[in-house]
Formats: sequence, C-alpha cells, structure tokens
Amino acid sequence: MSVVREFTKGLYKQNPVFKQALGLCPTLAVSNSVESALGMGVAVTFVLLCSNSIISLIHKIVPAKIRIPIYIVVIATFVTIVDLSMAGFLPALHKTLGIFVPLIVVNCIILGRAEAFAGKNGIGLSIVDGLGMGIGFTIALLLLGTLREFMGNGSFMGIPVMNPGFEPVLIMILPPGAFLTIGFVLGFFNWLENKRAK
Amino acid sequence: MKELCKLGGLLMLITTIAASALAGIYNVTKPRIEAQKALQLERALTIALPSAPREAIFPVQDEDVILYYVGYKTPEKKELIGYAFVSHGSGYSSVIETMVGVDTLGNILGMKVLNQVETPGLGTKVEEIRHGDDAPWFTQQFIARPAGQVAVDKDGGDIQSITGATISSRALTKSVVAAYEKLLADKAKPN
Amino acid sequence: MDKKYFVSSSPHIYAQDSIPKIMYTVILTLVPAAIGSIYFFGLRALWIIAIAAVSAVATEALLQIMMKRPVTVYDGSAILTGILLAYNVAPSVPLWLPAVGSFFAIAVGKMVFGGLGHNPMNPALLGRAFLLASWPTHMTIFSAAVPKGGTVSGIDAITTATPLNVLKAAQEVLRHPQNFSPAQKMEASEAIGQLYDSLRELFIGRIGGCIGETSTLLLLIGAAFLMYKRYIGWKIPFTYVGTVALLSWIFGGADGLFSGNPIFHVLSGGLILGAFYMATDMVTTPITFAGRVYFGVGCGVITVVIRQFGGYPEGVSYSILLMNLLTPLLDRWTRPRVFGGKKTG
Amino acid sequence: MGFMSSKSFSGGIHPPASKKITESSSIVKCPAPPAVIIPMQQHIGAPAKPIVAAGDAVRIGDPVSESGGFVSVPSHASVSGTVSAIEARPHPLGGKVLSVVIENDGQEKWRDDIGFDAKYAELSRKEIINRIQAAGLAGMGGATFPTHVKLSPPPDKKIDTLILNGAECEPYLTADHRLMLEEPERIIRGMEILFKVLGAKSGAIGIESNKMDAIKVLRQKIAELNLPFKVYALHVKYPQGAEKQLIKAIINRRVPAGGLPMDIGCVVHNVGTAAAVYDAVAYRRPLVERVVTITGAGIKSPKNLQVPIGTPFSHVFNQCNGLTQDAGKIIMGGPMMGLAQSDIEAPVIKGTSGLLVLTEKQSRRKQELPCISCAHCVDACPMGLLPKMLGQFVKHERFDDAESYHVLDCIECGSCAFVCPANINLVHWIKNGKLRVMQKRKKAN
Repeated sequence: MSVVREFTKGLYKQNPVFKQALGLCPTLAVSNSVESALGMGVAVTFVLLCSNSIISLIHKIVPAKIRIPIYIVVIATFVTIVDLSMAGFLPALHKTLGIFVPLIVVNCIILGRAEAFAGKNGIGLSIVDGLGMGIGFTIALLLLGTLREFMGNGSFMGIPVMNPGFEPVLIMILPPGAFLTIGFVLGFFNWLENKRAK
Repeated sequence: MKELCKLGGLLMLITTIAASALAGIYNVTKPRIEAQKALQLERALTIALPSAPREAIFPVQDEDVILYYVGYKTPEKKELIGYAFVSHGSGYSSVIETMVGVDTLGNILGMKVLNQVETPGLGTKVEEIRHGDDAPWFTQQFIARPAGQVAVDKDGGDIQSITGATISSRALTKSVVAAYEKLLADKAKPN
Repeated sequence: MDKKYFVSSSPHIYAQDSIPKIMYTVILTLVPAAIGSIYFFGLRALWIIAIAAVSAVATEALLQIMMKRPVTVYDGSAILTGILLAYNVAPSVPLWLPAVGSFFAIAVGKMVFGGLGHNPMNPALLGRAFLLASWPTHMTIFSAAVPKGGTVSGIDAITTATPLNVLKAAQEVLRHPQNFSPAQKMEASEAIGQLYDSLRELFIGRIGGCIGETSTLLLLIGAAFLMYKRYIGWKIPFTYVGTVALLSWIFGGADGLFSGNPIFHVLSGGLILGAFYMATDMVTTPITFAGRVYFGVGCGVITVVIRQFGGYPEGVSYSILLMNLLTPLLDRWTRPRVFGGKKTG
Repeated sequence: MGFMSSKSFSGGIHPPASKKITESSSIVKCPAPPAVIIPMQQHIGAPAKPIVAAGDAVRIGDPVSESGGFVSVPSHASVSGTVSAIEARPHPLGGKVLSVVIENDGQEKWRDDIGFDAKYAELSRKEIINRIQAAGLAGMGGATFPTHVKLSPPPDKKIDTLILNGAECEPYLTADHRLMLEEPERIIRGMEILFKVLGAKSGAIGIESNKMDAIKVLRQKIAELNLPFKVYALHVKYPQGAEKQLIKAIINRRVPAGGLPMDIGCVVHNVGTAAAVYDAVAYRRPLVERVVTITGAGIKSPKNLQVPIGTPFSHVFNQCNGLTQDAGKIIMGGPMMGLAQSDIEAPVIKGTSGLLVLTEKQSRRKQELPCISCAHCVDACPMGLLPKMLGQFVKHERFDDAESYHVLDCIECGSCAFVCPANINLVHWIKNGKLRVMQKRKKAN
C-alpha cells in the first residue's frame, strides 16, 4: 500500500512544481516546447532515480556534517552522465536544452528528495519516490510545454496543429510567457484545491 | 583532527568513485560526441558546396585554425568547385554562425545556419522552412548572388529581410560579406 | 421624536468629484484625438477604438461575474483602459488584435491583482507590451497606415517607417560612417534634415504612428482641460517631457553631444500621449510631490536611453511600465515633511 | 501649492462656504428653556465635580460645580430655579455624562455680585487668571481647552505673540462673524486683557477675507481704542482657522510636530473666548450663554442665537420653527469637523459653535469605492501627511506603520475625506488609528 502511496504522491498531491513550487528555474526555462519539456523531464527523472537509490544506500555511512557535499557529488556525477550521453546520442535536444542540463545539479527537487526522503528511507521506497517525483515533474513540464507550444507556436511536438491562418501568441514561448503560464496553472490548481476544501 | 581526517577521507573516496565513473562514461561517449560534431559539419559542408562530394572537400589551416574549406569535383583535387567558410554576425540576441559556400567567382552556392539563439518567431526565421519547401527560404535567397555584395532590401540590396527581424537579417548579410572579404584575404596569403 | 438621524464620522460634506466622474472626464478629453485619428486614418481607427473599449468592458464584467464580485464596469475605468490601448496600436492592425490586447490588459493587468486601484502597472501599457511581444510584426509595421494628406514618416520619399524609425536608421548610418557608402551618408543626413523640417506635420499629427499618439495638438487640448480640472498635475508630464527634451538635445544628435533637436523628439512617437495620459494614471504613479517629480524624470531618462541606445525606436511605454514598478519605493523614499516636523525617511 | 503666500499655508481645500444662509441675521436672544442640563464635562481635561444637590435653589451665574484639577473649569447655572436632578444625561460628544439639571423658574434672577468692576484694569495677573478660571472659560472655537491654562505657560516659554482666531473657516458657521460685527468692543477689550496677562509684544487677529465687514469693524475699533493690534485678512481656505495653520499664515512660524503654539512663543484664542474673557474679568460674569449658528437646509428658519448653556437642542430648534420633514443629520459644530448627533435632547455646551441640520439627501454618503491613489488627499492635507497611506495602515491594523507615518499629527480637519473621489472616510480610519497608537503608547509606559 505504502509503495503505491509513495509513488502517487509525487504525481499530484505533492507535485514538485504545482504543490511544492520546486525546480521552477528549469520549469520556466525549457517549457517552451513539448519536445524540450519531455527531454528535460526524462533527464531529471533519471538523475532523481539514480541519486535517490545511491543516497538511500549510502546515507547510513555518510556523516551528517558532510552529507550535503557528498549528495552533491553523487548528483553531479549522474548529471554529467546525462549531459555526456545526451550530447552523444541526442545532439539536437542537447543543443536546445543547453545550459539547463548541467544546471540539473542545482535543481532543488533532486537535493530536496535526497534530504527529505532518500536520506531517511530504504532503497526500494526511494526508487519509487524518485520515480513518482520525476514523473510528477515531467507531467508539470509537459503541461506547460504543451500549453506554451500550442499557444506560442500553434504546434504540438513541432507538428502544426492549427490552420495556417492562426497567428501564434509569440510571447508564450518567450520567457514572460513561462511566468504567465505557470502563474495561471498554479492559480488553477489553488482554485481547484480551495473548491475541494469547501 | 581525527574526525577531520575521517570526513576528508570519506569525501575523497566518494569523489574518487564518482570521478572514475565519469571517466568511464566520458570514454564511451567521446567518440559519439565527436562523430556528431563531424556529422553536423559534414551536413553543413554538403549544403554549402552541393556539387562537391564530401571526400573532395579539404580544410585549409593556419596552424590549428581552419581558415576555410576547398571543394573539388573529385577527391584527387581535380576541378576546383569553390570554397566554404564560416561567417559570424552579431544578431539581435546571439552571434549567428553560418556556413557559406561560394564558387570561384564568389557567387554563393549554398548556405546553412550553424548556430543562432535569436528571438523565437522573429530572428529564428532565418532557419524557417516553409510548408512544402525543403530548405530555409531566407538563406535560399542568397544562392547565386555574389557573396561580396549581398545586402537586405533596407540597405538597398535584393535580399528580402524577415519582417520584424531586420537586425537578424542584416547580421546575416553583413557577416557573409565580411567573411567573404576575409576569405579573399586568407586566400591571398601564401600557405 | 422617534426619528433616527444619520450618524457618521466627520466630515459631513464632500466635494463633487467621484471616480466615475474623473474617468469619464478623461475619456471625454481623449475624444479630440480620436476624431483626429479617424480623420487621418479613416473609419478603421474608430473600429479599433470601439473594439478595444468593448472588449475591455466585457472582460471586466465577465471576470467580475465569474468571481462573484459586484460588477463595477460603469465606473469608466475599463473603457478608459480600452481606449488607451487602442491609441497605442497602429491603425493597420487586424481587428482582433485590440480585442485580445484589451482582454489581456484587463484580465492580467488589472483583475488578477484585485481590480481597480490594485494594479501595479498601467493596464493599457501592459496590454500593449503583450501585443508587442506576441505579434511584433503587426505592432511594428506602419507602412499600411498612411495618414490622409501625409506620409508615414513625414518625408515624401520614405513611405514605410515612422519618423523615429527613420531617425534611428539615419543615425545608425551617421554614427558608424565607416560601414556605409558616401551616397548612403548623404541620404541619411538629408533624411534627418527633412525630418526636422516636418515639425509642423508632427504637431498636427499628419504622420504615421499609433492611432492616438500622432496628433500632439489634439492631445494637448484634452490634457489642458484635465490640468484645468486638476485631474492631472503638472509634475509628471512636465518633468517627463522636459527630461526627454533636455537629454535628446544632449544625446539625440548624430554630430556628437548637444546636436539633437529636442522639439522633434518631444513631438514624435508616443511621448505626448504617454506623458499626459499614461504616466499620469493615478493608480500606478506616486502620490507624493517629490515622488511624482522623480517619476517623470525617471520616465524621461529611460525613454531617451531606449530611443537613443536601445533596440526599439520608441521607449515611452516601457519607460512608464518600469517606473510604475518603482512607484511604491518612490512613495516610501519621498514621504513629505510633516507640518512643523523634521525631514523623514 | 509650491508657491506659499505668507498669508496662507500649503494644502487645504475650498469647500462651498454656505454662509449666506445666516451671515446677515443678527444675534437674537434665545428664550431660556423650561430646564437646562449642565454637563460636568464641557472642556478638555478632568471633569468638574457637582457642588449642588437636588432641591437646591440657584440663580443665574451660581457655580454648580468646581474644577476637578488644574486643567478643569467649573460650570454655572444658566437659568434661575431649582436643581431637579444630578444624573447622567445625553451629551453632544456621545454617550451619557453626569449633569446638573435645573428647572427654570422663569425669574431670570442673576447672582448679586455680577456687575461692572471699574477697577478691573488694576487687577494683578494672578487675579485675572483666577477670575477667568472661576468664570468657567473654555475655548469657544470648539476644542474647549480651559482658557486659564493657556494663559499660564511654564516659565521657560516666553510668549511674544497673541493671535485671535476669527477665521471661522468651517462652512455654514457665522457665529464668530456676527459676534465680531455686533460686539467688537468686548472682543478687543478681552484681547487687551489677554495681551496684558501674557505679556505679549504683538497682537494679531486673523480673519478670512470673505468677512471684510468684520475686518473693517475690528480695525476701526482698534484704532478707536488706540491699541497696537493688527487685523489680517487671510486667504479663504479651509482649515485656515486650525491653530497651526493660522499661526503659519499670520506670523509664518511653524509649530513643531507634536508641539504646542507656546513652543514658538505664540498663543491663540478664539474671538468668542476673548469676548467672554472681558465679561469674566470686567463683570465677574461666568460663561452661561454663547452664540450658536443654527443653520442648514434641514432648519426651517436658520438663525444666530444667543443660547443659555445647557439648553437642549430640541428647544433651540423650536426657536427656529423646527426641523424640516426631510432633516436627516444633526451636527454640532461645522460640517467639516462637527459631530453628528443621535439625540436631540443633548444640550448646548461651551464649545457649541453651531447646530447644522442637513437634509436626508445631503446626509447619505455615496458607496465607498477602491482607492485609486489619486493623491487628492495628499495635496489637500494641511499637515503634510499621506492620508491614503494612513487609512490603509489602519485598515490593515498596521499601527506601527501608521505611527511612523505620523498619524498622531493629524488634526482631523477632514480635508482628505472631503476631496476623496472614492468616498473613503479617511478621517474615520485615522481617528481610529490615533486611538490605537495612543493606547499602545500608554501600555508601553
């Protein structure tokens, strides 16, 4: 039962972006198209999964005083792995994501889960938690990416879905569009929550 | 003191493991990354000098710096087709890097934008491929024009600039002219 | 003797001003400019103004109904926002553009923050910024907007660009002479000369530009009435225009310092509309005496910096939006001296 | 604004004067009511203590109470008759206050010792102050500060200027105006006494220039009596009669924030008070009646009446043929700073300068709208405050901020609420804020 709960909490109830407002920097920066959102989501999920499992394995032998540097080293290692592999196998995506792949190191979702969950739980639950959070993050990015790409470019995954007369709302794929979109999406979820609470 | 050594030792251990893991990954991915880069260059060169086979295009270097490429009809350096070079122009929000190919008279044979981070929807239209086309319409305009004299309509030339993105359009034309002049200078240099 | 009398805190008499009265008066003073724009650009200008105003009112009413709040669209503030937005778009834009702009201005610029009185930035300008970022091609092309009896630029030979666009292009040539041919340089200096000769056209408004910004004369007629009614003060508009005049005299010329033509810079672009109608928006500007002076000067500095050194030929709307954001700080820094008190904070 | 004439102050407003209604009606004596109600608190400071008991017989001018401290004054019977009760009665400042109720016997018998004292000019400073306190004098402009206290500054404060306040800047009110026209001699003689007691070097009377007739009359009287006083015609602007603004306009000095006029060597008295000082010192006559302007669209026949202190409002209204059908609001004082009354049985007190009755239509305030930061209140504030901010601070219970924005310097003149296009009652919020800040300070001590 608790495995299911640890997995599903990241999807909505404790969604890192919508509920905890973590990892907003990459969320805002790379959600201008579905493709980069998906790439970023998968990259973060992979790093989260690996770092959560390694940290849950070693947290017992890591002294509290140096746990943060060690966590960072672990995370940075996996991020570099992702960065190099992406450059090797998916060069186009690597070019679009650019600096934001290395920046996953400082993404607070990953260190946050390490501190809040993996550093206290066993490997099994930590993997489930990392997977749930990673997928939650990916869902958030995909939602934003879909909205922004649709409005700002009239396309989905690069395929035009609007008729040629459509004039895209350019601002939506520019940085201000990210803030507008996430503002409205967060507002929507809060409104939903308030309505449910009543 | 003892604790410090213990902590330091542990940190050392972890970083060593991480470093070794990365070294392994690096070795695995390095050839692929280089291959990707080479592939990109190759594609650009093929677009820039469409009638020259890849094996017949040779870089001209000054020490380690590639100055330009020379393309022939055959790998045996017979029948000179033209030259390819990379131009750099400051656009609206980035440096636009373009591979340009010219024939021996300086007429443009082909062009491919290598790198640009212009405003999406405006400056990025330098790479826009219109529905039904197979090459970007903006750079297609350059083909067969003398590289030393290309200019956008606003500067009195024939290249129709991108609506709302005069700066990016102008950056491209100006960089091509400048890079072509550099090519002439480089060619004049004794190798 | 059972009669109940009203009891309330003093004072017991009030001035006759009210928010709707202020709003409708401002709208009224914008009418001459509207008539001017219809004369210069044709009926399409009227359509754009009407669509923007209707869209603004509809958006506000709709959101208020959705949020179950009292509907207060009768206060005139939404209409004013719509009209000002329409004044800030080119007469050639497609008709859906002002509708979308008004929707954004009211929804995101005003209602999101809590409605009238709570918005940190001028909603009309925010709407304009949104339109400019979203559909830059529609917002920056004036070639289809030739005013009756004039040209877009005020120069016979140049038909596609506004005076500020022409000036910017010509200055580019003159400031970097090494990149251009002698013929181009000749042409540029001639263009600048002709621009400076077209001041009369600029003043009347027989040039291209946004719907409401071109006619300095008609705008000033309205603004004078507002000043007479004391709905706008002298501090922000005069310091704003003064700063722009001074700085463009110093930095605005192509022949080095102190060679600019301040009158040309004041009359062209959206400065008069911005200084008298948007930098004076009560909600988003400082309430203190000194705050309003700094606000005007700040707007002027930013406008000139954008015009002279920025990527856009015009900087009025961004300068006002940026200074709007500084308003709370300006109010805090410039608290007036209490009667008989020492200078504070 | 920026350009400050020396005969004015910055800020302020121009409300419609509405003085035409009563400015040409001469002061008429109001017949004494069947019973008067003398509250023990008619002044700022400690309440007075009753010294009569139910059943006692009193004549006009007999004290019915004694001072409850230094900052306190006694009250006097304003009719002759019998004390019928000593009990809490409705008070114009709100609530119920201990009052002496006297049944009028209609005899109008005065106390014996009241009469002209030809040697009053020879009295010592101390004796004059004692007579003034014994006469129960409190400022008649409305603030009701005990007069003798203002005449006894601490030794380190040298007073060089005496200012008489005849500005009467409140709309509608004409009581001071009529008094200046009809009784210039009492005013100037009273001023002479005050001048002497304070040892001042210069004396000035400030009158708004919409009362040129009064200015002329007083100037004539001063010349006639050969006194060194000056009469200044001031800009017609509200609140020209506020103490600090009046001083600024006449001698161009600013009372420090939180300070008193005596800090800059100045004392201000109302013209009505000056007249009462003359009565008290030269005639030993206590303050038992005063001029009240009864005005407004809700009054059938507006008048200026000489009303015995303690007369219920209802009786005063009857002398003016009563209220109209649509009378909606009764205000003691002027429309800018006056107090709305809920009970028309409350009595006229020493600070009652007017009774203003507005119609129902005039009484309804339009619905409050959101503040649009138009800054009209900032421009109007004569104290250099930011009323908009103060109102918002109080609304959000940010009393520390309100204090640091000088909420306590507000003089409650009402200019900000008058001009507010959003119909926000800023004075209400600011009064609240002052109260809370004061409570907080008390607690801290």
